[in-house]
Amino acid sequence: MTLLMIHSISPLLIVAFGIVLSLLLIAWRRSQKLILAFTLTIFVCAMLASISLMMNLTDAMQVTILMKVDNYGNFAFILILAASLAVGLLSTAWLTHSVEVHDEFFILLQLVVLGAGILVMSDHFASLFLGFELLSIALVGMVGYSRDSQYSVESSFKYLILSATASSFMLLGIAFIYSQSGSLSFATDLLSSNEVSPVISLFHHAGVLLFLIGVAFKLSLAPFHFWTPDVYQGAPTSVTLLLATVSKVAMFVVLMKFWFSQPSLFIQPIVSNGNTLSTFNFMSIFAILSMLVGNTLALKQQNIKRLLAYSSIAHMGYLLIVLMVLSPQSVVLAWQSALFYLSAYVLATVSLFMVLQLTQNNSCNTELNVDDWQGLFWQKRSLAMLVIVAVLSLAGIPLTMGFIGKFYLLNVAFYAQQWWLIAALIIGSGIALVYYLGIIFALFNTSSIDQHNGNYRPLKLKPLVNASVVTLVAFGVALGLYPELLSQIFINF
Amino acid sequence: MTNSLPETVLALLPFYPLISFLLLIGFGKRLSWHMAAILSVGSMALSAISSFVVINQLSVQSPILTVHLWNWFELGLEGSLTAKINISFYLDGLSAVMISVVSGIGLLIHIFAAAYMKEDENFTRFMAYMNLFIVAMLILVLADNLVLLYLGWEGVGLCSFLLIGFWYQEKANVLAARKAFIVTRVGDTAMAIGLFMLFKELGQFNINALTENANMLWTVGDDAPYWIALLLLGGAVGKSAQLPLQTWLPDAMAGPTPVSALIHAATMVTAGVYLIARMNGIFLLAPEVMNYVAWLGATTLLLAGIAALAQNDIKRVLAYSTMSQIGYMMLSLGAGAFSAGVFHLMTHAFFKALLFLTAGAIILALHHQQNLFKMGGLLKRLPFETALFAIGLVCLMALPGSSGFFSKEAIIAQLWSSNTAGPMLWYCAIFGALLTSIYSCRLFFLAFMGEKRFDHELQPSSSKLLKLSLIALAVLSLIGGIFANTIELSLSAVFPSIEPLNLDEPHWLHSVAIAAPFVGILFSWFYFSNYRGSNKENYQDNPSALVLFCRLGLGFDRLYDLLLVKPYCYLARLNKNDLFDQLIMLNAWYVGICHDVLKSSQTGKLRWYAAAIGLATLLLLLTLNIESFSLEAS
Amino acid sequence: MSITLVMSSLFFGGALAWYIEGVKAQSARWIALLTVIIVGFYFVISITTAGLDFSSLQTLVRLSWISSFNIEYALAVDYLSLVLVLLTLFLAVICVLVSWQEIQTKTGFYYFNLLAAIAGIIGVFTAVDMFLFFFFWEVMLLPMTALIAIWGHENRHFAAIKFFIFTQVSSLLMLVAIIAMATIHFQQRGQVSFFYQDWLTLNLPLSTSLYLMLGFFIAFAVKLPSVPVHSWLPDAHTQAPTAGSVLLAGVLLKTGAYGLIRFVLHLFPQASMEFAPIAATLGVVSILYGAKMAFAQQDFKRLVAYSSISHMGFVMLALFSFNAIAYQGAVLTLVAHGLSSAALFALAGMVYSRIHSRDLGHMGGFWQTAPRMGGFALAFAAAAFGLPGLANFVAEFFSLVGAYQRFPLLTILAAFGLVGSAIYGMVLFQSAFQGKEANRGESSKVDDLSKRELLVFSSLLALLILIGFYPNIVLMFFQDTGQTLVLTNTAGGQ
Amino acid sequence: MSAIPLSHILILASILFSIGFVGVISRKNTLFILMSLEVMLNAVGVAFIGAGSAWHQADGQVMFILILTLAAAEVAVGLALLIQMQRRFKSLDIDLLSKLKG
Repeated sequence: MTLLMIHSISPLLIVAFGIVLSLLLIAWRRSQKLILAFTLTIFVCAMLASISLMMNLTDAMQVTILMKVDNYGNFAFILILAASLAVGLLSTAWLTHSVEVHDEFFILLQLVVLGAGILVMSDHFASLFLGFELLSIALVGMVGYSRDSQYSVESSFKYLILSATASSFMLLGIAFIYSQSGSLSFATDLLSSNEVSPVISLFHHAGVLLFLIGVAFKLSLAPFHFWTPDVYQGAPTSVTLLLATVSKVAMFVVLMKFWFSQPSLFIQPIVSNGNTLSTFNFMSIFAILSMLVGNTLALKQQNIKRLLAYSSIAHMGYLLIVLMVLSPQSVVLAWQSALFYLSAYVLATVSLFMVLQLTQNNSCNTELNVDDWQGLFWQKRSLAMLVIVAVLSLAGIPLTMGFIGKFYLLNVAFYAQQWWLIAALIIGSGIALVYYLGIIFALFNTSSIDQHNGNYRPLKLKPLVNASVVTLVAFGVALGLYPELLSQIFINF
Repeated sequence: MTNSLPETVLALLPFYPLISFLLLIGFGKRLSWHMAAILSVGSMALSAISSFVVINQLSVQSPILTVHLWNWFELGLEGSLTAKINISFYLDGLSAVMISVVSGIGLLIHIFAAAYMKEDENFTRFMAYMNLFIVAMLILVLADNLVLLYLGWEGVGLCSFLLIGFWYQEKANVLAARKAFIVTRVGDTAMAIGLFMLFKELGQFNINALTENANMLWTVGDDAPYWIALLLLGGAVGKSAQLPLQTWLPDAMAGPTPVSALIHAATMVTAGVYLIARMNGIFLLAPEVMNYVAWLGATTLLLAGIAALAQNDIKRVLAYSTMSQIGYMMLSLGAGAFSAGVFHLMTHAFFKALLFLTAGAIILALHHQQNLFKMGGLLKRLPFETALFAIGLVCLMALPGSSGFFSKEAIIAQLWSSNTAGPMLWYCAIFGALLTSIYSCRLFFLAFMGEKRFDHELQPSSSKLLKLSLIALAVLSLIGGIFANTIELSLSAVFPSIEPLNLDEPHWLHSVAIAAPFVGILFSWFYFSNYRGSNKENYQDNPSALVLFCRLGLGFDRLYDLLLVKPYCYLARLNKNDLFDQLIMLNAWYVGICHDVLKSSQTGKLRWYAAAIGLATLLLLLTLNIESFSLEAS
Repeated sequence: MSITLVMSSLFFGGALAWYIEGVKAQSARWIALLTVIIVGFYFVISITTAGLDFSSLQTLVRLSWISSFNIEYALAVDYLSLVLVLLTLFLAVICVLVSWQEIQTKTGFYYFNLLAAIAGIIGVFTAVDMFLFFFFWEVMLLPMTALIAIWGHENRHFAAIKFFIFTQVSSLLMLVAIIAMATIHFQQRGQVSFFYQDWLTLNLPLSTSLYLMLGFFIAFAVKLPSVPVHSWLPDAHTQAPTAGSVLLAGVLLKTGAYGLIRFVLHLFPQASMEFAPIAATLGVVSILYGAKMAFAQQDFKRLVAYSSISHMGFVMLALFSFNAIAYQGAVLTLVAHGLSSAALFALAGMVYSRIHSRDLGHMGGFWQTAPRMGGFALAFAAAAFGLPGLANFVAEFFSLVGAYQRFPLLTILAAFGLVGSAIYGMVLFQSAFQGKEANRGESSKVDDLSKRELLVFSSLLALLILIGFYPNIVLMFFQDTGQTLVLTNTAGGQ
Repeated sequence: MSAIPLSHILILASILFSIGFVGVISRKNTLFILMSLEVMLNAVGVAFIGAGSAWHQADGQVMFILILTLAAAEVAVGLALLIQMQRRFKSLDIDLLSKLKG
């Protein structure tokens, strides 16, 4: 363990120490403001550390066999931290509603971030497992955090049991892989020189498959998506945001790391090699199913959280396209695409949940439907603009980041000649427009403003909130118009 | 531009009515009757005077006068010269005849119309349309290329549409106007296709150049001229209300009577005749088509004559008679007797305009009663009109001495030994003449003889203008024959002379031809004797099925309705919601169904979710097995 | 000259209108009108003084935009784009004028959307970087959709979504084709490029180029629109506010034709040659089917919408006939149809503002009280069915004469569209303006045109007649382009 | 002592795992579901230890210890939720938790 290594995992260490310090802080003084400020400080510090690391790091850095720090992971961690900052900020608004002091919430938040951080840095099944479980179990706590809510038990139970099932699938897969390869590192493969019996190689394949199923569950890829809407809906809004962003980003990045470190990926072209062929095929199936099923399910959905849950299924399906690379040269493009798309996705999701949280506070209604946003454009323009930019970004319409993200994805798909995926992407986008435009049209709908006026308190935003809304809009549009701001960063990785 | 005086006159000739049209439309009802009448009639008079001036400039030495106004557009294909389509006027013997008819008769009818329509609240609009019609018609006959001709062609169609539907509040008029426009449009489309074909073959639209090129490139009986001539014939048939596109003309009588006189008797309907005469160079290269023209003309003249026998509306009798007379012209063209056809066109314009206008005067006096069975006894009550109408009918029947006699005899005389006609058609023509005199007599007896059968008091118009124009037309109809030589002379430069076949013409040909109308008169004198009597019982209009069939245009309307209109409407109604749209929306529906199905899979039951995960895993493992084992096997 | 300035001033003019409305009500429309007029004048003056030869593409600006993909901000114009931009700006004025009284709610935001859509359309006509082109292609949709969805009629959301999905799905295909082209450029030249003129020099194998051409073709065919992907148009037109319909019919459809000319024909000459019979058949089917469907409609705007489909069929047929005459005909059709359909939709809007119905069954006998309107309606209906003397005739004539050189049989079929157009033109005109005055209850009297409406109509009609009798004012720009197009194609075909 | 073939251990683990999984989807009582989860996790443990011993590595056992920790943590959270559930629904029937759907 050299100093350099310690430097390179400093962001993780900062968060980890932050957790310990927070515990001490709680022991010292229970104050929500304090713990919030502390948590945010930790995140900002970790972020700064990551940024400085990103600027100094020129090449991937192996930290023990467990972790491999590279700039892709770093960037993903920055994304995670940014999303977590948003979660922290949003949750205060919600937590202040109750009398209790909710220090634990922030500890759990930090734990989630730590788990996510370990995931994005991991290069080994053990670290993956650790990060995964840290993330999951902390999240279970957060999903069920608001005990008074009618759905808390249900959604957290669903999340707990299904997630545990999925992780045992994954673990079994890891065990199978390990049994055949003798190593828990991502980069090891079946010893291709040895003669392998069919049964043995079958275990290896099954292992990979089971592992992928575990990941697919977390990414809520179809057909493992069932939990998503229920948990999204039942969880507190800020936790849903966490589920939608942090856990997705972390899992996806680790999936990419695993995927691209598979030596067999490029050894032989996709023809004839059983392993590559089938995993490729499985991933394509997951991707196509997710795009179609996610978008179809979202079609007539009225509950905004459920709608976003379904749409996130589709988005993860789109993202899977980046895994379909045929040559090592395209891996760079794949990483860039994935990170750009994830950034766009995180930005849009954060924006939407922010508006969701703000309007929720306003209408004292935790079950927001699309209709509840009717006429928002004429009431609170900045919020509505934020929704519009975010939704357009999700829909992949130019002027927004989402379009550039989709452009990246199509590029990758074209290089990989994945026509079926392209077709599914186009069809999925077409279906998605129905509900995305439905949201936007609702914002402009004037017909029911008068009826709703009774329920709505006039929206008054604090200047700070207003400023952040405007900043988010500006970010979304600026990065959509001039993606170089972001993509230039990737170039140097 | 350094145009000589006649050229300038020619260039301006069609535009006086245009100016009048613009002023009338622009000021609308703010113009008094006097102003409007002076404007429209005055502009017509200017055109008419200009026509006579320029026609007088034509001589044997310079039989052609052209004036180039501006370049309309150019059609350029690579590898060949660009064809310039100009707005240019071309005056030769044929167009001279036509402009004199159009502007001369047009002037008289305008005068009549100014008096006739005086009481109408939309008088200015009416006169404006009439003026616009004259503009389009003059452009049609003066055009030096087929595209400009087509402009006039469509223009007159539009004006005809507007004027038929002038009293637009009546549903029937509106429908008649629509029918007229659409039916002629079918012909126009054929003509347009003919134009495309012409251009592809010859790269030209200029009429003279076309004729020249055609004679250079093709020989008689080639395919190209056959198709082109056939398609042009389609246009002519539509405009001139010949079979099979004749159905619109009787309905077009819904328009005010001056319109019927001007457009649907004297000028527009003869545009088809003009077109064929104008394109004689092409038609002569396609003798089969000439033959078709002749047969079409013959068939139309017979069928229209038969239909005319059964009508009860005075204007519809005249309409069918017009069809029949144009049939003669077509027959004549088809037989290669171009001059005779054009001459008949002119005389027909005189007497048919006279007939229509007189009928109009009568109808006005009878409070818009057009039913022949509700007339009768007008001989005593309206002697002036009766006399004029009789003059018109005499010409129509082609009794010796009248203008119709000269022109019709000229046609009939050339049929027997024509290349493209023959004795059969001669017999048709003779039988047609017989029919003509029979229905003319029937009309005359019903309207003018016998007892009065109308209720209202007569209200004969006392307008001097009205009478003036009628008398002028009557004089023209009577003495029209004297133009025969002039026209023959001026047209001889336009049409090639065709050597007739050396058939033995029986010596009785001419006498039979002259006798035919008299036979018809005799026959009707006895056959329709009850129409002359005073017994009102005889005038009951209870037609037999056969008569009714004839009255309704020999079933053509019914046939087209059944064959074309109904299926089109049915198809339209059937597919009102757009089949393609429904196919596409089917996808949307399908996605909706998928949504419902998938949504029902989100049961909320945790155990089902877990089972689903297991199920999916199992499936995937199974496929994996199959795949890896099959790989092993291979 | 600066197209960027034109676009940005339109955009900011719109934004100003939006802002101003909050300060002083009813002033937004004046701002919009002034903006459009000033921009129009600026554009005319700057092209006349530019001193460039626009018979070939003149690149006006070329800046690096997204360097990781070598994407540029590149604008270029030639006569084709110039004519279409001029048409757009002219119709922009018309649009503002027809919205004058119609739009009473949220006027500021309305004019913002209107001007933004126009700016986007101008971008489409001038972009030569394909990514930029696609960008504008999509961006113009957003304000257009907003116009339909916010100020449209009863079924506006459905129509707007349908409109958006059709275009979006088809344009994603185009995006794939664009990416493919850029990649091919990378394979052949070692560098990714989205620059149009770079692509012209690529050497594509026929099989590949057929697929790529289809990617572009479908997107443009949807926009044109051509049967069988036309069905967004009737809904969008019917539901859009008047200015929306005017803009849709007047220029938005032209972007499809523009794309066909600039990209499909020029980038894939050989593939287009191969594909020509199918495309021409689609064109003919559109002509006939559109005319037939127009006849079946009871809704004034729907009828006109289907007639647009029919007219755009002529464009398709003409473009894929590959000769100079047909090409000129196609361009002229774009202009002529832009004017005439805009006029008809404006008419529909005026009728709607008087009787609050678009149902032909509720109309009839307007001539009695509104003779001027009737006269103009007749003229525009006549333009729609191609009466000689109006611009559409020359356009159709050129198209058909040209098309006949290559597809005689198809052209003959297409010519029957003339009958079909006469039928629906008559139905449209007669059922609205002739016949008895329909019993419409409280407001049976239809007022004649106001001065503003008169201005709109007379300017449109004057242009139609001018082009009808002197089409050279448009055609003189396209004498050479037509030739070169044909030459490249024959060269490519050999 | 002849070593048990690795594949046998793996098959055993698979069977155990399947039994546990069937327990998860067939039991209505939430407590039993949690216990079935334990069975699944332990099946994985068996597989890891078997594999570790086959490779003569400690990795497998390390993983098993980690899994044990996970199981403990999971059960802790699970039981906490169980108490909540009992308090609110007076029942441990997992099928009661199906308010969120559609």
